[in-house]
Amino acid sequence: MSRTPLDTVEHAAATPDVALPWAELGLKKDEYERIVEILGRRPTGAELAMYSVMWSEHCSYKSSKVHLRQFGEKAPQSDALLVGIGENAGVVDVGQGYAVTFKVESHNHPSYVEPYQGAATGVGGIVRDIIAMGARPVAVVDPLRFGAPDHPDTKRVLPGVVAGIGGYGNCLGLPNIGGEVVFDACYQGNPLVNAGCVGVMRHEDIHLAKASGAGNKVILYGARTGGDGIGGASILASETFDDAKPSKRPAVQVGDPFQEKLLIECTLEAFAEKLVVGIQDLGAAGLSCATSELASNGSGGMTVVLDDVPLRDSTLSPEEILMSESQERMCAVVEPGKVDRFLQICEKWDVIATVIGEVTDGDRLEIFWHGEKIVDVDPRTVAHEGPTYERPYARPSWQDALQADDAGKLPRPETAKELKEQVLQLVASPNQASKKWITSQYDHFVQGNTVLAQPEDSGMIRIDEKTGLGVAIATDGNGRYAKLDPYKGAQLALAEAYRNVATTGAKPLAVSDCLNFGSPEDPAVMWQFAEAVRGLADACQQLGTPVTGGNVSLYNQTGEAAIHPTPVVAVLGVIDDVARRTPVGFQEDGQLLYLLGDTREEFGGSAWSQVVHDHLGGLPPEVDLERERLLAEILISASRDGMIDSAHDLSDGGLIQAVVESALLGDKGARLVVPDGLDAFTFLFSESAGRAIVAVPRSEEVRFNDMCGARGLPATRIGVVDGDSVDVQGEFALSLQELREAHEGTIPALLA
Amino acid sequence: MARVVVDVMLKPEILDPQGQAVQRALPRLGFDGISDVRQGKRFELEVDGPVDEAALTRIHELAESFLANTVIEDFTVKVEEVTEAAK
Amino acid sequence: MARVVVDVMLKPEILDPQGQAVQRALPRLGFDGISDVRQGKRFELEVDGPVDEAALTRIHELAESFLANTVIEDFTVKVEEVTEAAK
Amino acid sequence: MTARIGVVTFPGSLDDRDTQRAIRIAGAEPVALWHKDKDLKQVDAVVLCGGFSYGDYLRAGAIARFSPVMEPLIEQAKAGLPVLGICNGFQILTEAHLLPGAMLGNDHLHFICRDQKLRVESANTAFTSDFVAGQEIHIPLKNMDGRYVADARTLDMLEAEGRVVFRYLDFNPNGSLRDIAGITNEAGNVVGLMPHPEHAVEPLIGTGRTDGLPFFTSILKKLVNA
Ligand SMILES: Nc1ncnc2c1ncn2[C@@H]1O[C@H](COP(=O)(O)OP(=O)(O)O)[C@@H](O)[C@H]1O
Ligand SMILES: [Mg+2]
Repeated sequence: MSRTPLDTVEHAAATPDVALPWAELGLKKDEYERIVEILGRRPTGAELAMYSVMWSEHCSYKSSKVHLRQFGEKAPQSDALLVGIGENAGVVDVGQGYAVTFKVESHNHPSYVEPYQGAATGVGGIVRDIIAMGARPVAVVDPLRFGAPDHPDTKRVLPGVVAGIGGYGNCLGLPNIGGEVVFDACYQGNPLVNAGCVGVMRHEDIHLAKASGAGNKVILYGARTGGDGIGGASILASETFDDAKPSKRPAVQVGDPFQEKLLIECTLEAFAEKLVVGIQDLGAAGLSCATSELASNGSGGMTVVLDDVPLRDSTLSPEEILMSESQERMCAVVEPGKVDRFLQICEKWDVIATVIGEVTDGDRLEIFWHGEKIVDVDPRTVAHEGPTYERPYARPSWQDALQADDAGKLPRPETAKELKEQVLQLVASPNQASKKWITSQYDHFVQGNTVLAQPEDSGMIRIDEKTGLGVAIATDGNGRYAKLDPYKGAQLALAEAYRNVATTGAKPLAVSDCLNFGSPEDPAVMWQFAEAVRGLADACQQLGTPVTGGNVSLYNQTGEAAIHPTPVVAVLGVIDDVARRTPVGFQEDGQLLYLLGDTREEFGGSAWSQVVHDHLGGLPPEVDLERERLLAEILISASRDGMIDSAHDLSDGGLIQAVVESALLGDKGARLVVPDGLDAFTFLFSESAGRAIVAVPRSEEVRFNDMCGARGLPATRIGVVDGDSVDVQGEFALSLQELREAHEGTIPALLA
Repeated sequence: MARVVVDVMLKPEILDPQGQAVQRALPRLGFDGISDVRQGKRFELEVDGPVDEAALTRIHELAESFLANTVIEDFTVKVEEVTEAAK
Repeated sequence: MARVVVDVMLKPEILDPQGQAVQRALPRLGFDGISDVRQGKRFELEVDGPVDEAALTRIHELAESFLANTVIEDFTVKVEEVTEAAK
Repeated sequence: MTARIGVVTFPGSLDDRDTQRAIRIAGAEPVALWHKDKDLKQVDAVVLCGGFSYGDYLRAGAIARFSPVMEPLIEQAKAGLPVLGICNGFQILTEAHLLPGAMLGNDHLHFICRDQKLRVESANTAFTSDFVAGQEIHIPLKNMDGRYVADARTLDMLEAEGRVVFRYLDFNPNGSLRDIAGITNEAGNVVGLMPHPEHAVEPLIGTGRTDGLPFFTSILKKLVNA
């Protein structure tokens, strides 16, 4: 069903006046003119298809690029960084010859339209990024945001998203070891489905997305190409460009985790035999992206014969094939002598593999269809030289009033009874409640290397059976804090993830992020974005943890209403021996509870202000990164030297939330004493950053105190692990059973 | 009482991994001559009262809003004969 | 080419939680008058060549040995009319 | 001399490497078997491990059951070869009719992953002799299709013949009839269960318990002493 005549390069050159549907494909007039200028003629339909997807916000980062540069410019010197920003995912040296790659990505909008498949294919996409680096994926995490917990649409979206993440990840055999679930009405029409993956390889196995070596073959393998996610491209496929018939091409992609599992195994087998020169996954923008990126990162050019692409739907036009976002596909560059072996491995795994092109010694990407050239471009102009916008940004007019609305002025509990009621209310609130109903739908055990999984502070995976070397990962992001102050909010997200990793005994090494914001065309949103990036880059510099990669998701808004600015930060850490990890749950009666760090009256954006007063205002907690670093060092040393048996970081919900979680997890109660100089309310509910609680065996108390004293970290003894209730002396006691019912009952009641 | 059957199938342009898995297994089972397999869902609804135009309209609505996700699935609604079709 | 449909349903004595979940959701969606819901699978097989007695016998075997697990499921095999049933 | 225990990898198998590790930790020699293999490489026993063979797209285990490797396996299992089916492996064994009954989707319709308490009902099988009957153990459970069903007559027969090997305690995670978590064939050489003993063999990993180890030491002793 090809158009007559085929829009070849030659035809395009001869027919400069043909009007192309660039606007329908999302390009701006000046962007289209730029393409014409680059090519020195009008683009062919196929070229236009490629430029339009690759220059989209999603692929080109055109609104965010000018800000994201700071992650590179301010990147701290780090010996651990083996591959930095710009590749499919960053790679970090974790010692003993191992390297770890990790990244977080969003699949927000598709998950709203079709929760199960949207979330499932989100996992599929991030996992392919990790395989493309040469690594075996070893774990996934899933930071999630949903609308109001009692909104009917949340009942549609949440169970579908969770089933989709589980359905895909479980089937791939990847343990899910962490994530977040946050409810807020601001995410009502815009749930956030972020997914992260961690992969492990030996240093020498790192692979990059580039096509070098003239004569090398380009092999497309995995699923057949169908008409998935090519809404726009079908305009190009219509008989004439002006006759834009509505198309039946699906906007939603269906995932096939079984196919992806085969893709993982056959890719790793090909890596092990050193058959692969360069590799790229096919994600957004499909073949347009894979071919232009492979070619532009390599030293030569590339030719591709599009007729050779195996199709699921034989009616696809070349434009559609180039834009298709069919899942579970990869592209490898292989030396001619190794092609046969590569194809054999694919056959062993029942994976369809086809040579579709070749690396050339030129510098053009040329694509052919029915023997005619339909694309002839400099691949760099497609992949890397997209437009860049300096979008205007301005601090919103309402920011001052929001910050002035101090949460410290909210009425506080006046009696012990009220205090107790508010504690119960807090631990039962949807955001603070146990997420077991969700996380028990994820496999935590598969691969047999899971040391810690949710609800621990960070997930931890053993990567070497003999030495016990392990990696930890935590993700955090607090949209409420970021709404009050995006600069600090982003820093607090980093600080919390960093702290979570250190709490388990691992040393934080590097950062990935997923920046979820509203429309960049709104100067207020753009300001939030700019501030968050600046904050995160500054904080990464100070903490010495470089950003290795990440993802930006914009336009998360309904009408005028944007979501809270939601920078989600993932921190990866390393632990020399997982036997030294520190769990959250209390281990033994009689151990002493210490509060590390300073507690101030900080309630802006707090869980307490939300749960008890449905309030958002004031300033988020102060950020003191030097303190975070010191706290982390102490937690790591204490874990390595066996001075603490459990530890939990303090974040949303404050101290009482942390104590209740540790108590329920260890099934052991605690007696707490309000320290001098603090009132019970502040002690229990403040969300001051840079804090953790630890349980110290009595035999270690002196040594532990000496260490904190010598290094200047405030350590206050606040009680003891004991009994079967949480007892705040002089105030109230709550039995573990009552706490468990409150904490674990909420989510099932909302969703089951 | 009558039975109404709602069949829900993935739209033809949507990937059907389940159907494909079945199809790929057929040669191994010694089966050929089947060029495509699609797998979908079948809902059998036992309806109290008469299955009139109004009831069918409501079931159609139910299928559209709940039993199928019309972003990726098509459905059909049929009134089933009382006698089962031949095995 | 012709289409043969194999419908696979859980045997009546076997608990069908999917069907029940649908049924339980109906009142919430403002639906009543449906006394039972069962959910099963529908396979659409595109058969090359004529669907004669021999072909149907083979498909029956296929259903019995593969598409259904007769320990828990019943199945029916039908040749589909070319025109789709009314929506 | 030690025992050689085969672990079959189907496309979509997930726990093959873990199972091999568990066999190694128990002191036996794991032997990788491939679903296209036409013989069993003279192993002394076979484990069909967990995962989603062929995506479990038709029914759990239904497609794997027709893999080439299953031909010799079915034949030799009937002749007494010890075979342990874990999770997907259990599903494959029922689909292959080496074990009676069938596995259906969990009654709550969700995947479930938890540390599951079990009672060992029978220590008279090839894979449970290192337990004592009545022993209570914790083994990780993770599945989508873990609901064991069979008709009443079959269930009564299993009970009467002492062929219910494991039962869920405290909580039935999937709606299995009579809380059945695992069963054996008449001869006691073929055992299937839903929970994952291979994920409970090291103190630091997973739930931190090692209640799964006796599965592998049982078979090792049986084979070595044979
Ligand atoms: N969607 C999810 N997927 C996996 N794990 C989750 C998810 N949501 C929450 N968790 C886990 O539950 C635990 C508690 O979550 P949260 O309160 O957000 O942790 P923290 O406050 O320590 O960052 C953590 O271990 C977290 O990884
Ligand atoms: Mg934490």
